[in-house]
Amino acid sequence: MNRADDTLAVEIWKGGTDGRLAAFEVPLRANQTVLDVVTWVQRHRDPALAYRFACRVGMCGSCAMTVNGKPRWTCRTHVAKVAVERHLTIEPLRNLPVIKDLACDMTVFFEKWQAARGRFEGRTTRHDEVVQLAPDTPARVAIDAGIECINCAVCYAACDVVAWKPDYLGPAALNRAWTLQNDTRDAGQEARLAAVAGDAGCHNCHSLQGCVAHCPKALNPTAAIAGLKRAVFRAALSGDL
Amino acid sequence: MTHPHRNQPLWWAFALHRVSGLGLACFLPLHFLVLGSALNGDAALDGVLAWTESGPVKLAEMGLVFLLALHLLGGLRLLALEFLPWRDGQATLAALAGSVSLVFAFIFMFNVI
Amino acid sequence: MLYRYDTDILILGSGGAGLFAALHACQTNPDLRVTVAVKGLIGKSGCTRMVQGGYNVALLPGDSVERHFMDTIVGGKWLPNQALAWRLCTTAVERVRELENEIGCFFDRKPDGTLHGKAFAGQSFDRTVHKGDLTGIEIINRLMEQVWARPVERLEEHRALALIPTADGAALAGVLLVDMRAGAFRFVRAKAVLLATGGGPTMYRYHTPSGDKSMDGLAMALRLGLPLRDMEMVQFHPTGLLAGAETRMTGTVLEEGLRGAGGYLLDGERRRFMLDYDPQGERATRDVVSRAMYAEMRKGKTTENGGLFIQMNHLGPDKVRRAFKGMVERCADCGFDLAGGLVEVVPTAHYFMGGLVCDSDTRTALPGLFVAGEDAGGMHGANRLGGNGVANSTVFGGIAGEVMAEAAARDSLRDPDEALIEAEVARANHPFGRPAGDLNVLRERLLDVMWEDVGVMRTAEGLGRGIARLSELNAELLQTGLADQDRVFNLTWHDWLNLRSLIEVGEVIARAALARENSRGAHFREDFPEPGDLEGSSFTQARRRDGTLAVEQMPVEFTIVKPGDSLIEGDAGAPAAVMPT
Amino acid sequence: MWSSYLYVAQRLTAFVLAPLVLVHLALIVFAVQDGLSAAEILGRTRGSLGWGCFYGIFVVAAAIHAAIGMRSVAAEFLRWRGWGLEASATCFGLSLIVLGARAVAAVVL
Ligand SMILES: Cc1cc2nc3c(=O)[nH]c(=O)nc-3n(C[C@H](O)[C@H](O)[C@H](O)COP(=O)(O)OP(=O)(O)OC[C@H]3O[C@@H](n4cnc5c(N)ncnc54)[C@H](O)[C@@H]3O)c2cc1C
Ligand code: HEM
Ligand code: SF4
Ligand code: F3S
Ligand code: FES
Repeated sequence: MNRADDTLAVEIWKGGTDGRLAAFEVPLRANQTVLDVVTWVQRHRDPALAYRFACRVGMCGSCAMTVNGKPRWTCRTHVAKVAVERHLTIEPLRNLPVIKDLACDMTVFFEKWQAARGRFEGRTTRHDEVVQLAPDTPARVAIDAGIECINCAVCYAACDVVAWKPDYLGPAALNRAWTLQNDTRDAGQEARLAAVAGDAGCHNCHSLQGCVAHCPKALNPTAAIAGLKRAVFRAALSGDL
Repeated sequence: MTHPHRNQPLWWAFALHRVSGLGLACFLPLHFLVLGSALNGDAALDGVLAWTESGPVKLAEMGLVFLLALHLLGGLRLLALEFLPWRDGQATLAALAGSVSLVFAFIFMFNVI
Repeated sequence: MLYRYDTDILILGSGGAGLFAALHACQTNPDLRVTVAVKGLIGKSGCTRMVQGGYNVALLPGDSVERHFMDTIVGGKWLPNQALAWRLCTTAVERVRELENEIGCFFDRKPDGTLHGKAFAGQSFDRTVHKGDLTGIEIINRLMEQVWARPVERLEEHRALALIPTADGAALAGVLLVDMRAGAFRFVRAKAVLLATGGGPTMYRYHTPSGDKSMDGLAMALRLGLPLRDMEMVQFHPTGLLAGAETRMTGTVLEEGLRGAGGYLLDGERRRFMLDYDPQGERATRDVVSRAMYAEMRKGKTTENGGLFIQMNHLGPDKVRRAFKGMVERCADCGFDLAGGLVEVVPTAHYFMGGLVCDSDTRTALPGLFVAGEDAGGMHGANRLGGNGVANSTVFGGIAGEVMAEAAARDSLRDPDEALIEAEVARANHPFGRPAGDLNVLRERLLDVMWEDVGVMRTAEGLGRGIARLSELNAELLQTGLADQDRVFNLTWHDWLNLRSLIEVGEVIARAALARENSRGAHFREDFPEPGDLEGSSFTQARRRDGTLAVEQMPVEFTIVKPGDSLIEGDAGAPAAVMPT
Repeated sequence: MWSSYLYVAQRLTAFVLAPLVLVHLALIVFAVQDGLSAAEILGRTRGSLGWGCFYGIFVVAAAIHAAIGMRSVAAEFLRWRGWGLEASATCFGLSLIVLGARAVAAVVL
């Protein structure tokens, strides 16, 4: 260990699913995010290193990676917060196919979003007035609690049920479904309930709460999924499923 | 491979719930067999019960009581989580379930010794 | 290897413009094949997602389309194309209703359940509808869901390289792309193509847009010889975060509301300076504040990193923490204490008003090519009102979808100019096989040239110097190769291509800025500080023909309202002093 | 959909089991002060309709509950899917019922 004091030892995943870690030494900076570390390696050491980012401020959810074993958004993770003895291991997100290095294929994540019928189905059109909606009803409060998801798939990577049961819809898609079930403007609730009651649906969740622990937006998919479970439970008992 | 993302209290709560459920499910058939042996008369049952007087078996029984209590309380936490409005502090509740179960197990231990 | 692929409608980009176009094209004619090709992931790339403030719409009681229109024209210093601005303001009403009723966006409500409109700088009415301060996420997520739900073909991480016309140049035949994941070229023929790559002035030292935007769309249009207008008009946002070199956080925007709420800007010696420049102090409009900051910085009164400070703590750290939760958290994640301490800021390039010339149906001069969003020019003139950016991309994206669906049903596929495809493939392959050089140095130099010579304040001398430095840079870039020959997801190759687009469009910005010898809105000439005669207003139009770039002055046609007149009784529109709270 | 019904059944049986297990635990911990004997157990249960019902319900609920539980564990940890999984879980549940019924019969009748 004769590493200079002002450097960071970084191991970065290289290759596809069957890749391996490669070691780099990266200069330490006062203001430096994990994304900056990856960028520095691409710019100065390994020009063909693949990774993904867009907004760089925590809005687009493209930059999530596994950092020292935990899924995180990297553009808003300061190195000082996560480095252990000036060491970082950076890998692609779990539970998604790796395209190359740190970039995953997010297709199934969005397919599941659709499979959970995570999309609005309106009752009115662009020719009607905007609906008057009180901002403080319990349903609206439940919507507000879950709506700011940036679909970064951090929760999806943190959920072991997804790893064990690869067809499980996962926390983000179900969280979205729950906000829609609370949306009084939405006309697709019956079909959505059936979708989340399917074999890949909400009842697969064992409340591990890895999703809650890791969501960078501090959302609570567990609570949303519990809401769906209740709705499915009620529908099953009343024969409406 | 290590899994740092699992290092959070509620993951351990899940693991314990699962282990206790598995443990109980494996023990249940044995338990039924033992009780069923009463069909062959009190003596048969007493024979088995006598066997349970030995030290290691006692300890295992204590474990079982612990598991049952843990699974019960952990299960109640999950039912509350799923069927009642959301409340924060799930980790605290899980820790509570664990400690109460331990207390149960110790009471059991002292009672039978 | 060149893969070929046919579709009816090809959309480049998946911001507000691209996604709305895809949706409306599907709705107008469900039998058409609609393809979205995007440099990043669908809906996750681009700036629409990053919209914080909100969406301007004349939908609230007491407001009117006429008022919104007047604010847009006055704010744009009489340079906007009035037909485009009118279409923007009228259709925004329908678009916001569509976003709420059909697409499922939730805009914030007042306690009585009606839409809440917030105040935004430079507008005479509080008309900006929003979802907290994360409006863009709400709009794009909801749109993305709708597009994913439809049979739209997705070419993700496909970068458009060139627009390819027919051999006679009469119409567009298709687009040459590179599949970034495979490193393979792909030619897509389409009956109608939408350019919606979102501009993005990321050639400035400090800039806010997302990293995938590099002016590719305008560079491609320029190469085809299409006219670009208002290219000197780059909007700077006064408060970009300055976090030092080598961090992507630098340049990202700290919200406007900080100044509106009473935040102070301080120089390196912690002295408040804005009142030296404008009686409204920090609450003056973006261009005024940006220029004042730039002037201070040029005097050397800077912080260690070469910026200035924003101070909020005199308003009470707890209050600041409550009112600007998102901003405070974002700063804290990066190690800055916005509520209690000082945070270094700089003006930062934010939005590009210039773009491809089009009509109010999004048609360009080339049949088969349509344009919408930040790539299109003329809606905003010399300045874009906060809240008119996302209105612009969603309004015209939707229109483009409808118009293209009609065109695609009528037209047939055209055969491309094969020689041009070959030339463009070679152009993209240019850096391979050349001796590897240091792209980082070139990038840093580009950022400096644009910032110093073509930036917030301009002079003929600086612009001339800038143009010369840009052409040197271009020559050097063409000599610079890549170290890694692997084409699969090779980001450094794409950095190279980004630089090429940025340098090319940077030169157009500089030349247009040189041509405008007055100061309007975002464009400020120190050697010509006056706005000039409003009635005689002209806009710049740049196009490249036979290798040379020509900038013309085109008279503004006041088709709806003339300078001095107004559509709203007893009011000129846009008093320009309201700040968001 | 099938697994949703299993979920519902497992939660319903958990609701049923909760009080039963509580009583059972109390019994084990507090009632059995000085060691178990067959006479003591059987003295309480023999011929008692109440205890018969108590343990009868206990057995049925626990069998359903545990079988469904084991099914998810097997699906997740052994990656087991399809009819084999369903059949095994059903067999497990049925054998629990049979063994349990025999046990109840033994202590009650
Ligand atoms: C931080 C920030 C805050 C803002 N806040 C506001 C606000 O409050 N209100 C407001 O009205 N406006 C705001 N704006 C402006 C607004 O975001 C934009 O005007 C508008 O969203 C642009 O939409 P667009 O669809 O044209 O482009 P974008 O949303 O930027 O999308 C461009 C798309 O094109 C893709 N692309 C780029 N190059 C290529 C290529 N070569 N090939 C294929 N695809 C390509 C990109 O990946 C992306 O998908 C803000 C902008 C920023 C940066
Ligand atoms: C004889 C008694 C019992 C046995 C043999 C048993 C067995 C099991 C088994 C094997 C599981 C599956 C474990 C898993 O999915 O992780 C399970 C799950 C569960 N048990 Fe029990 N259990 C018993 C009693 C109870 C009681 C009394 C309760 C409630 C208060 C309960 C509540 C639950 C719940 C809620 C689950 C679901 C966990 C999940 O899906 O995440 N169980 N049980
Ligand atoms: S719920 Fe949180 S972690 Fe999951 S995708 Fe949304 S923002 Fe990311
Ligand atoms: S981590 Fe997974 S198991 Fe449920 S609580 Fe979250 S979805
Ligand atoms: S780059 Fe957009 S969230 Fe990190």
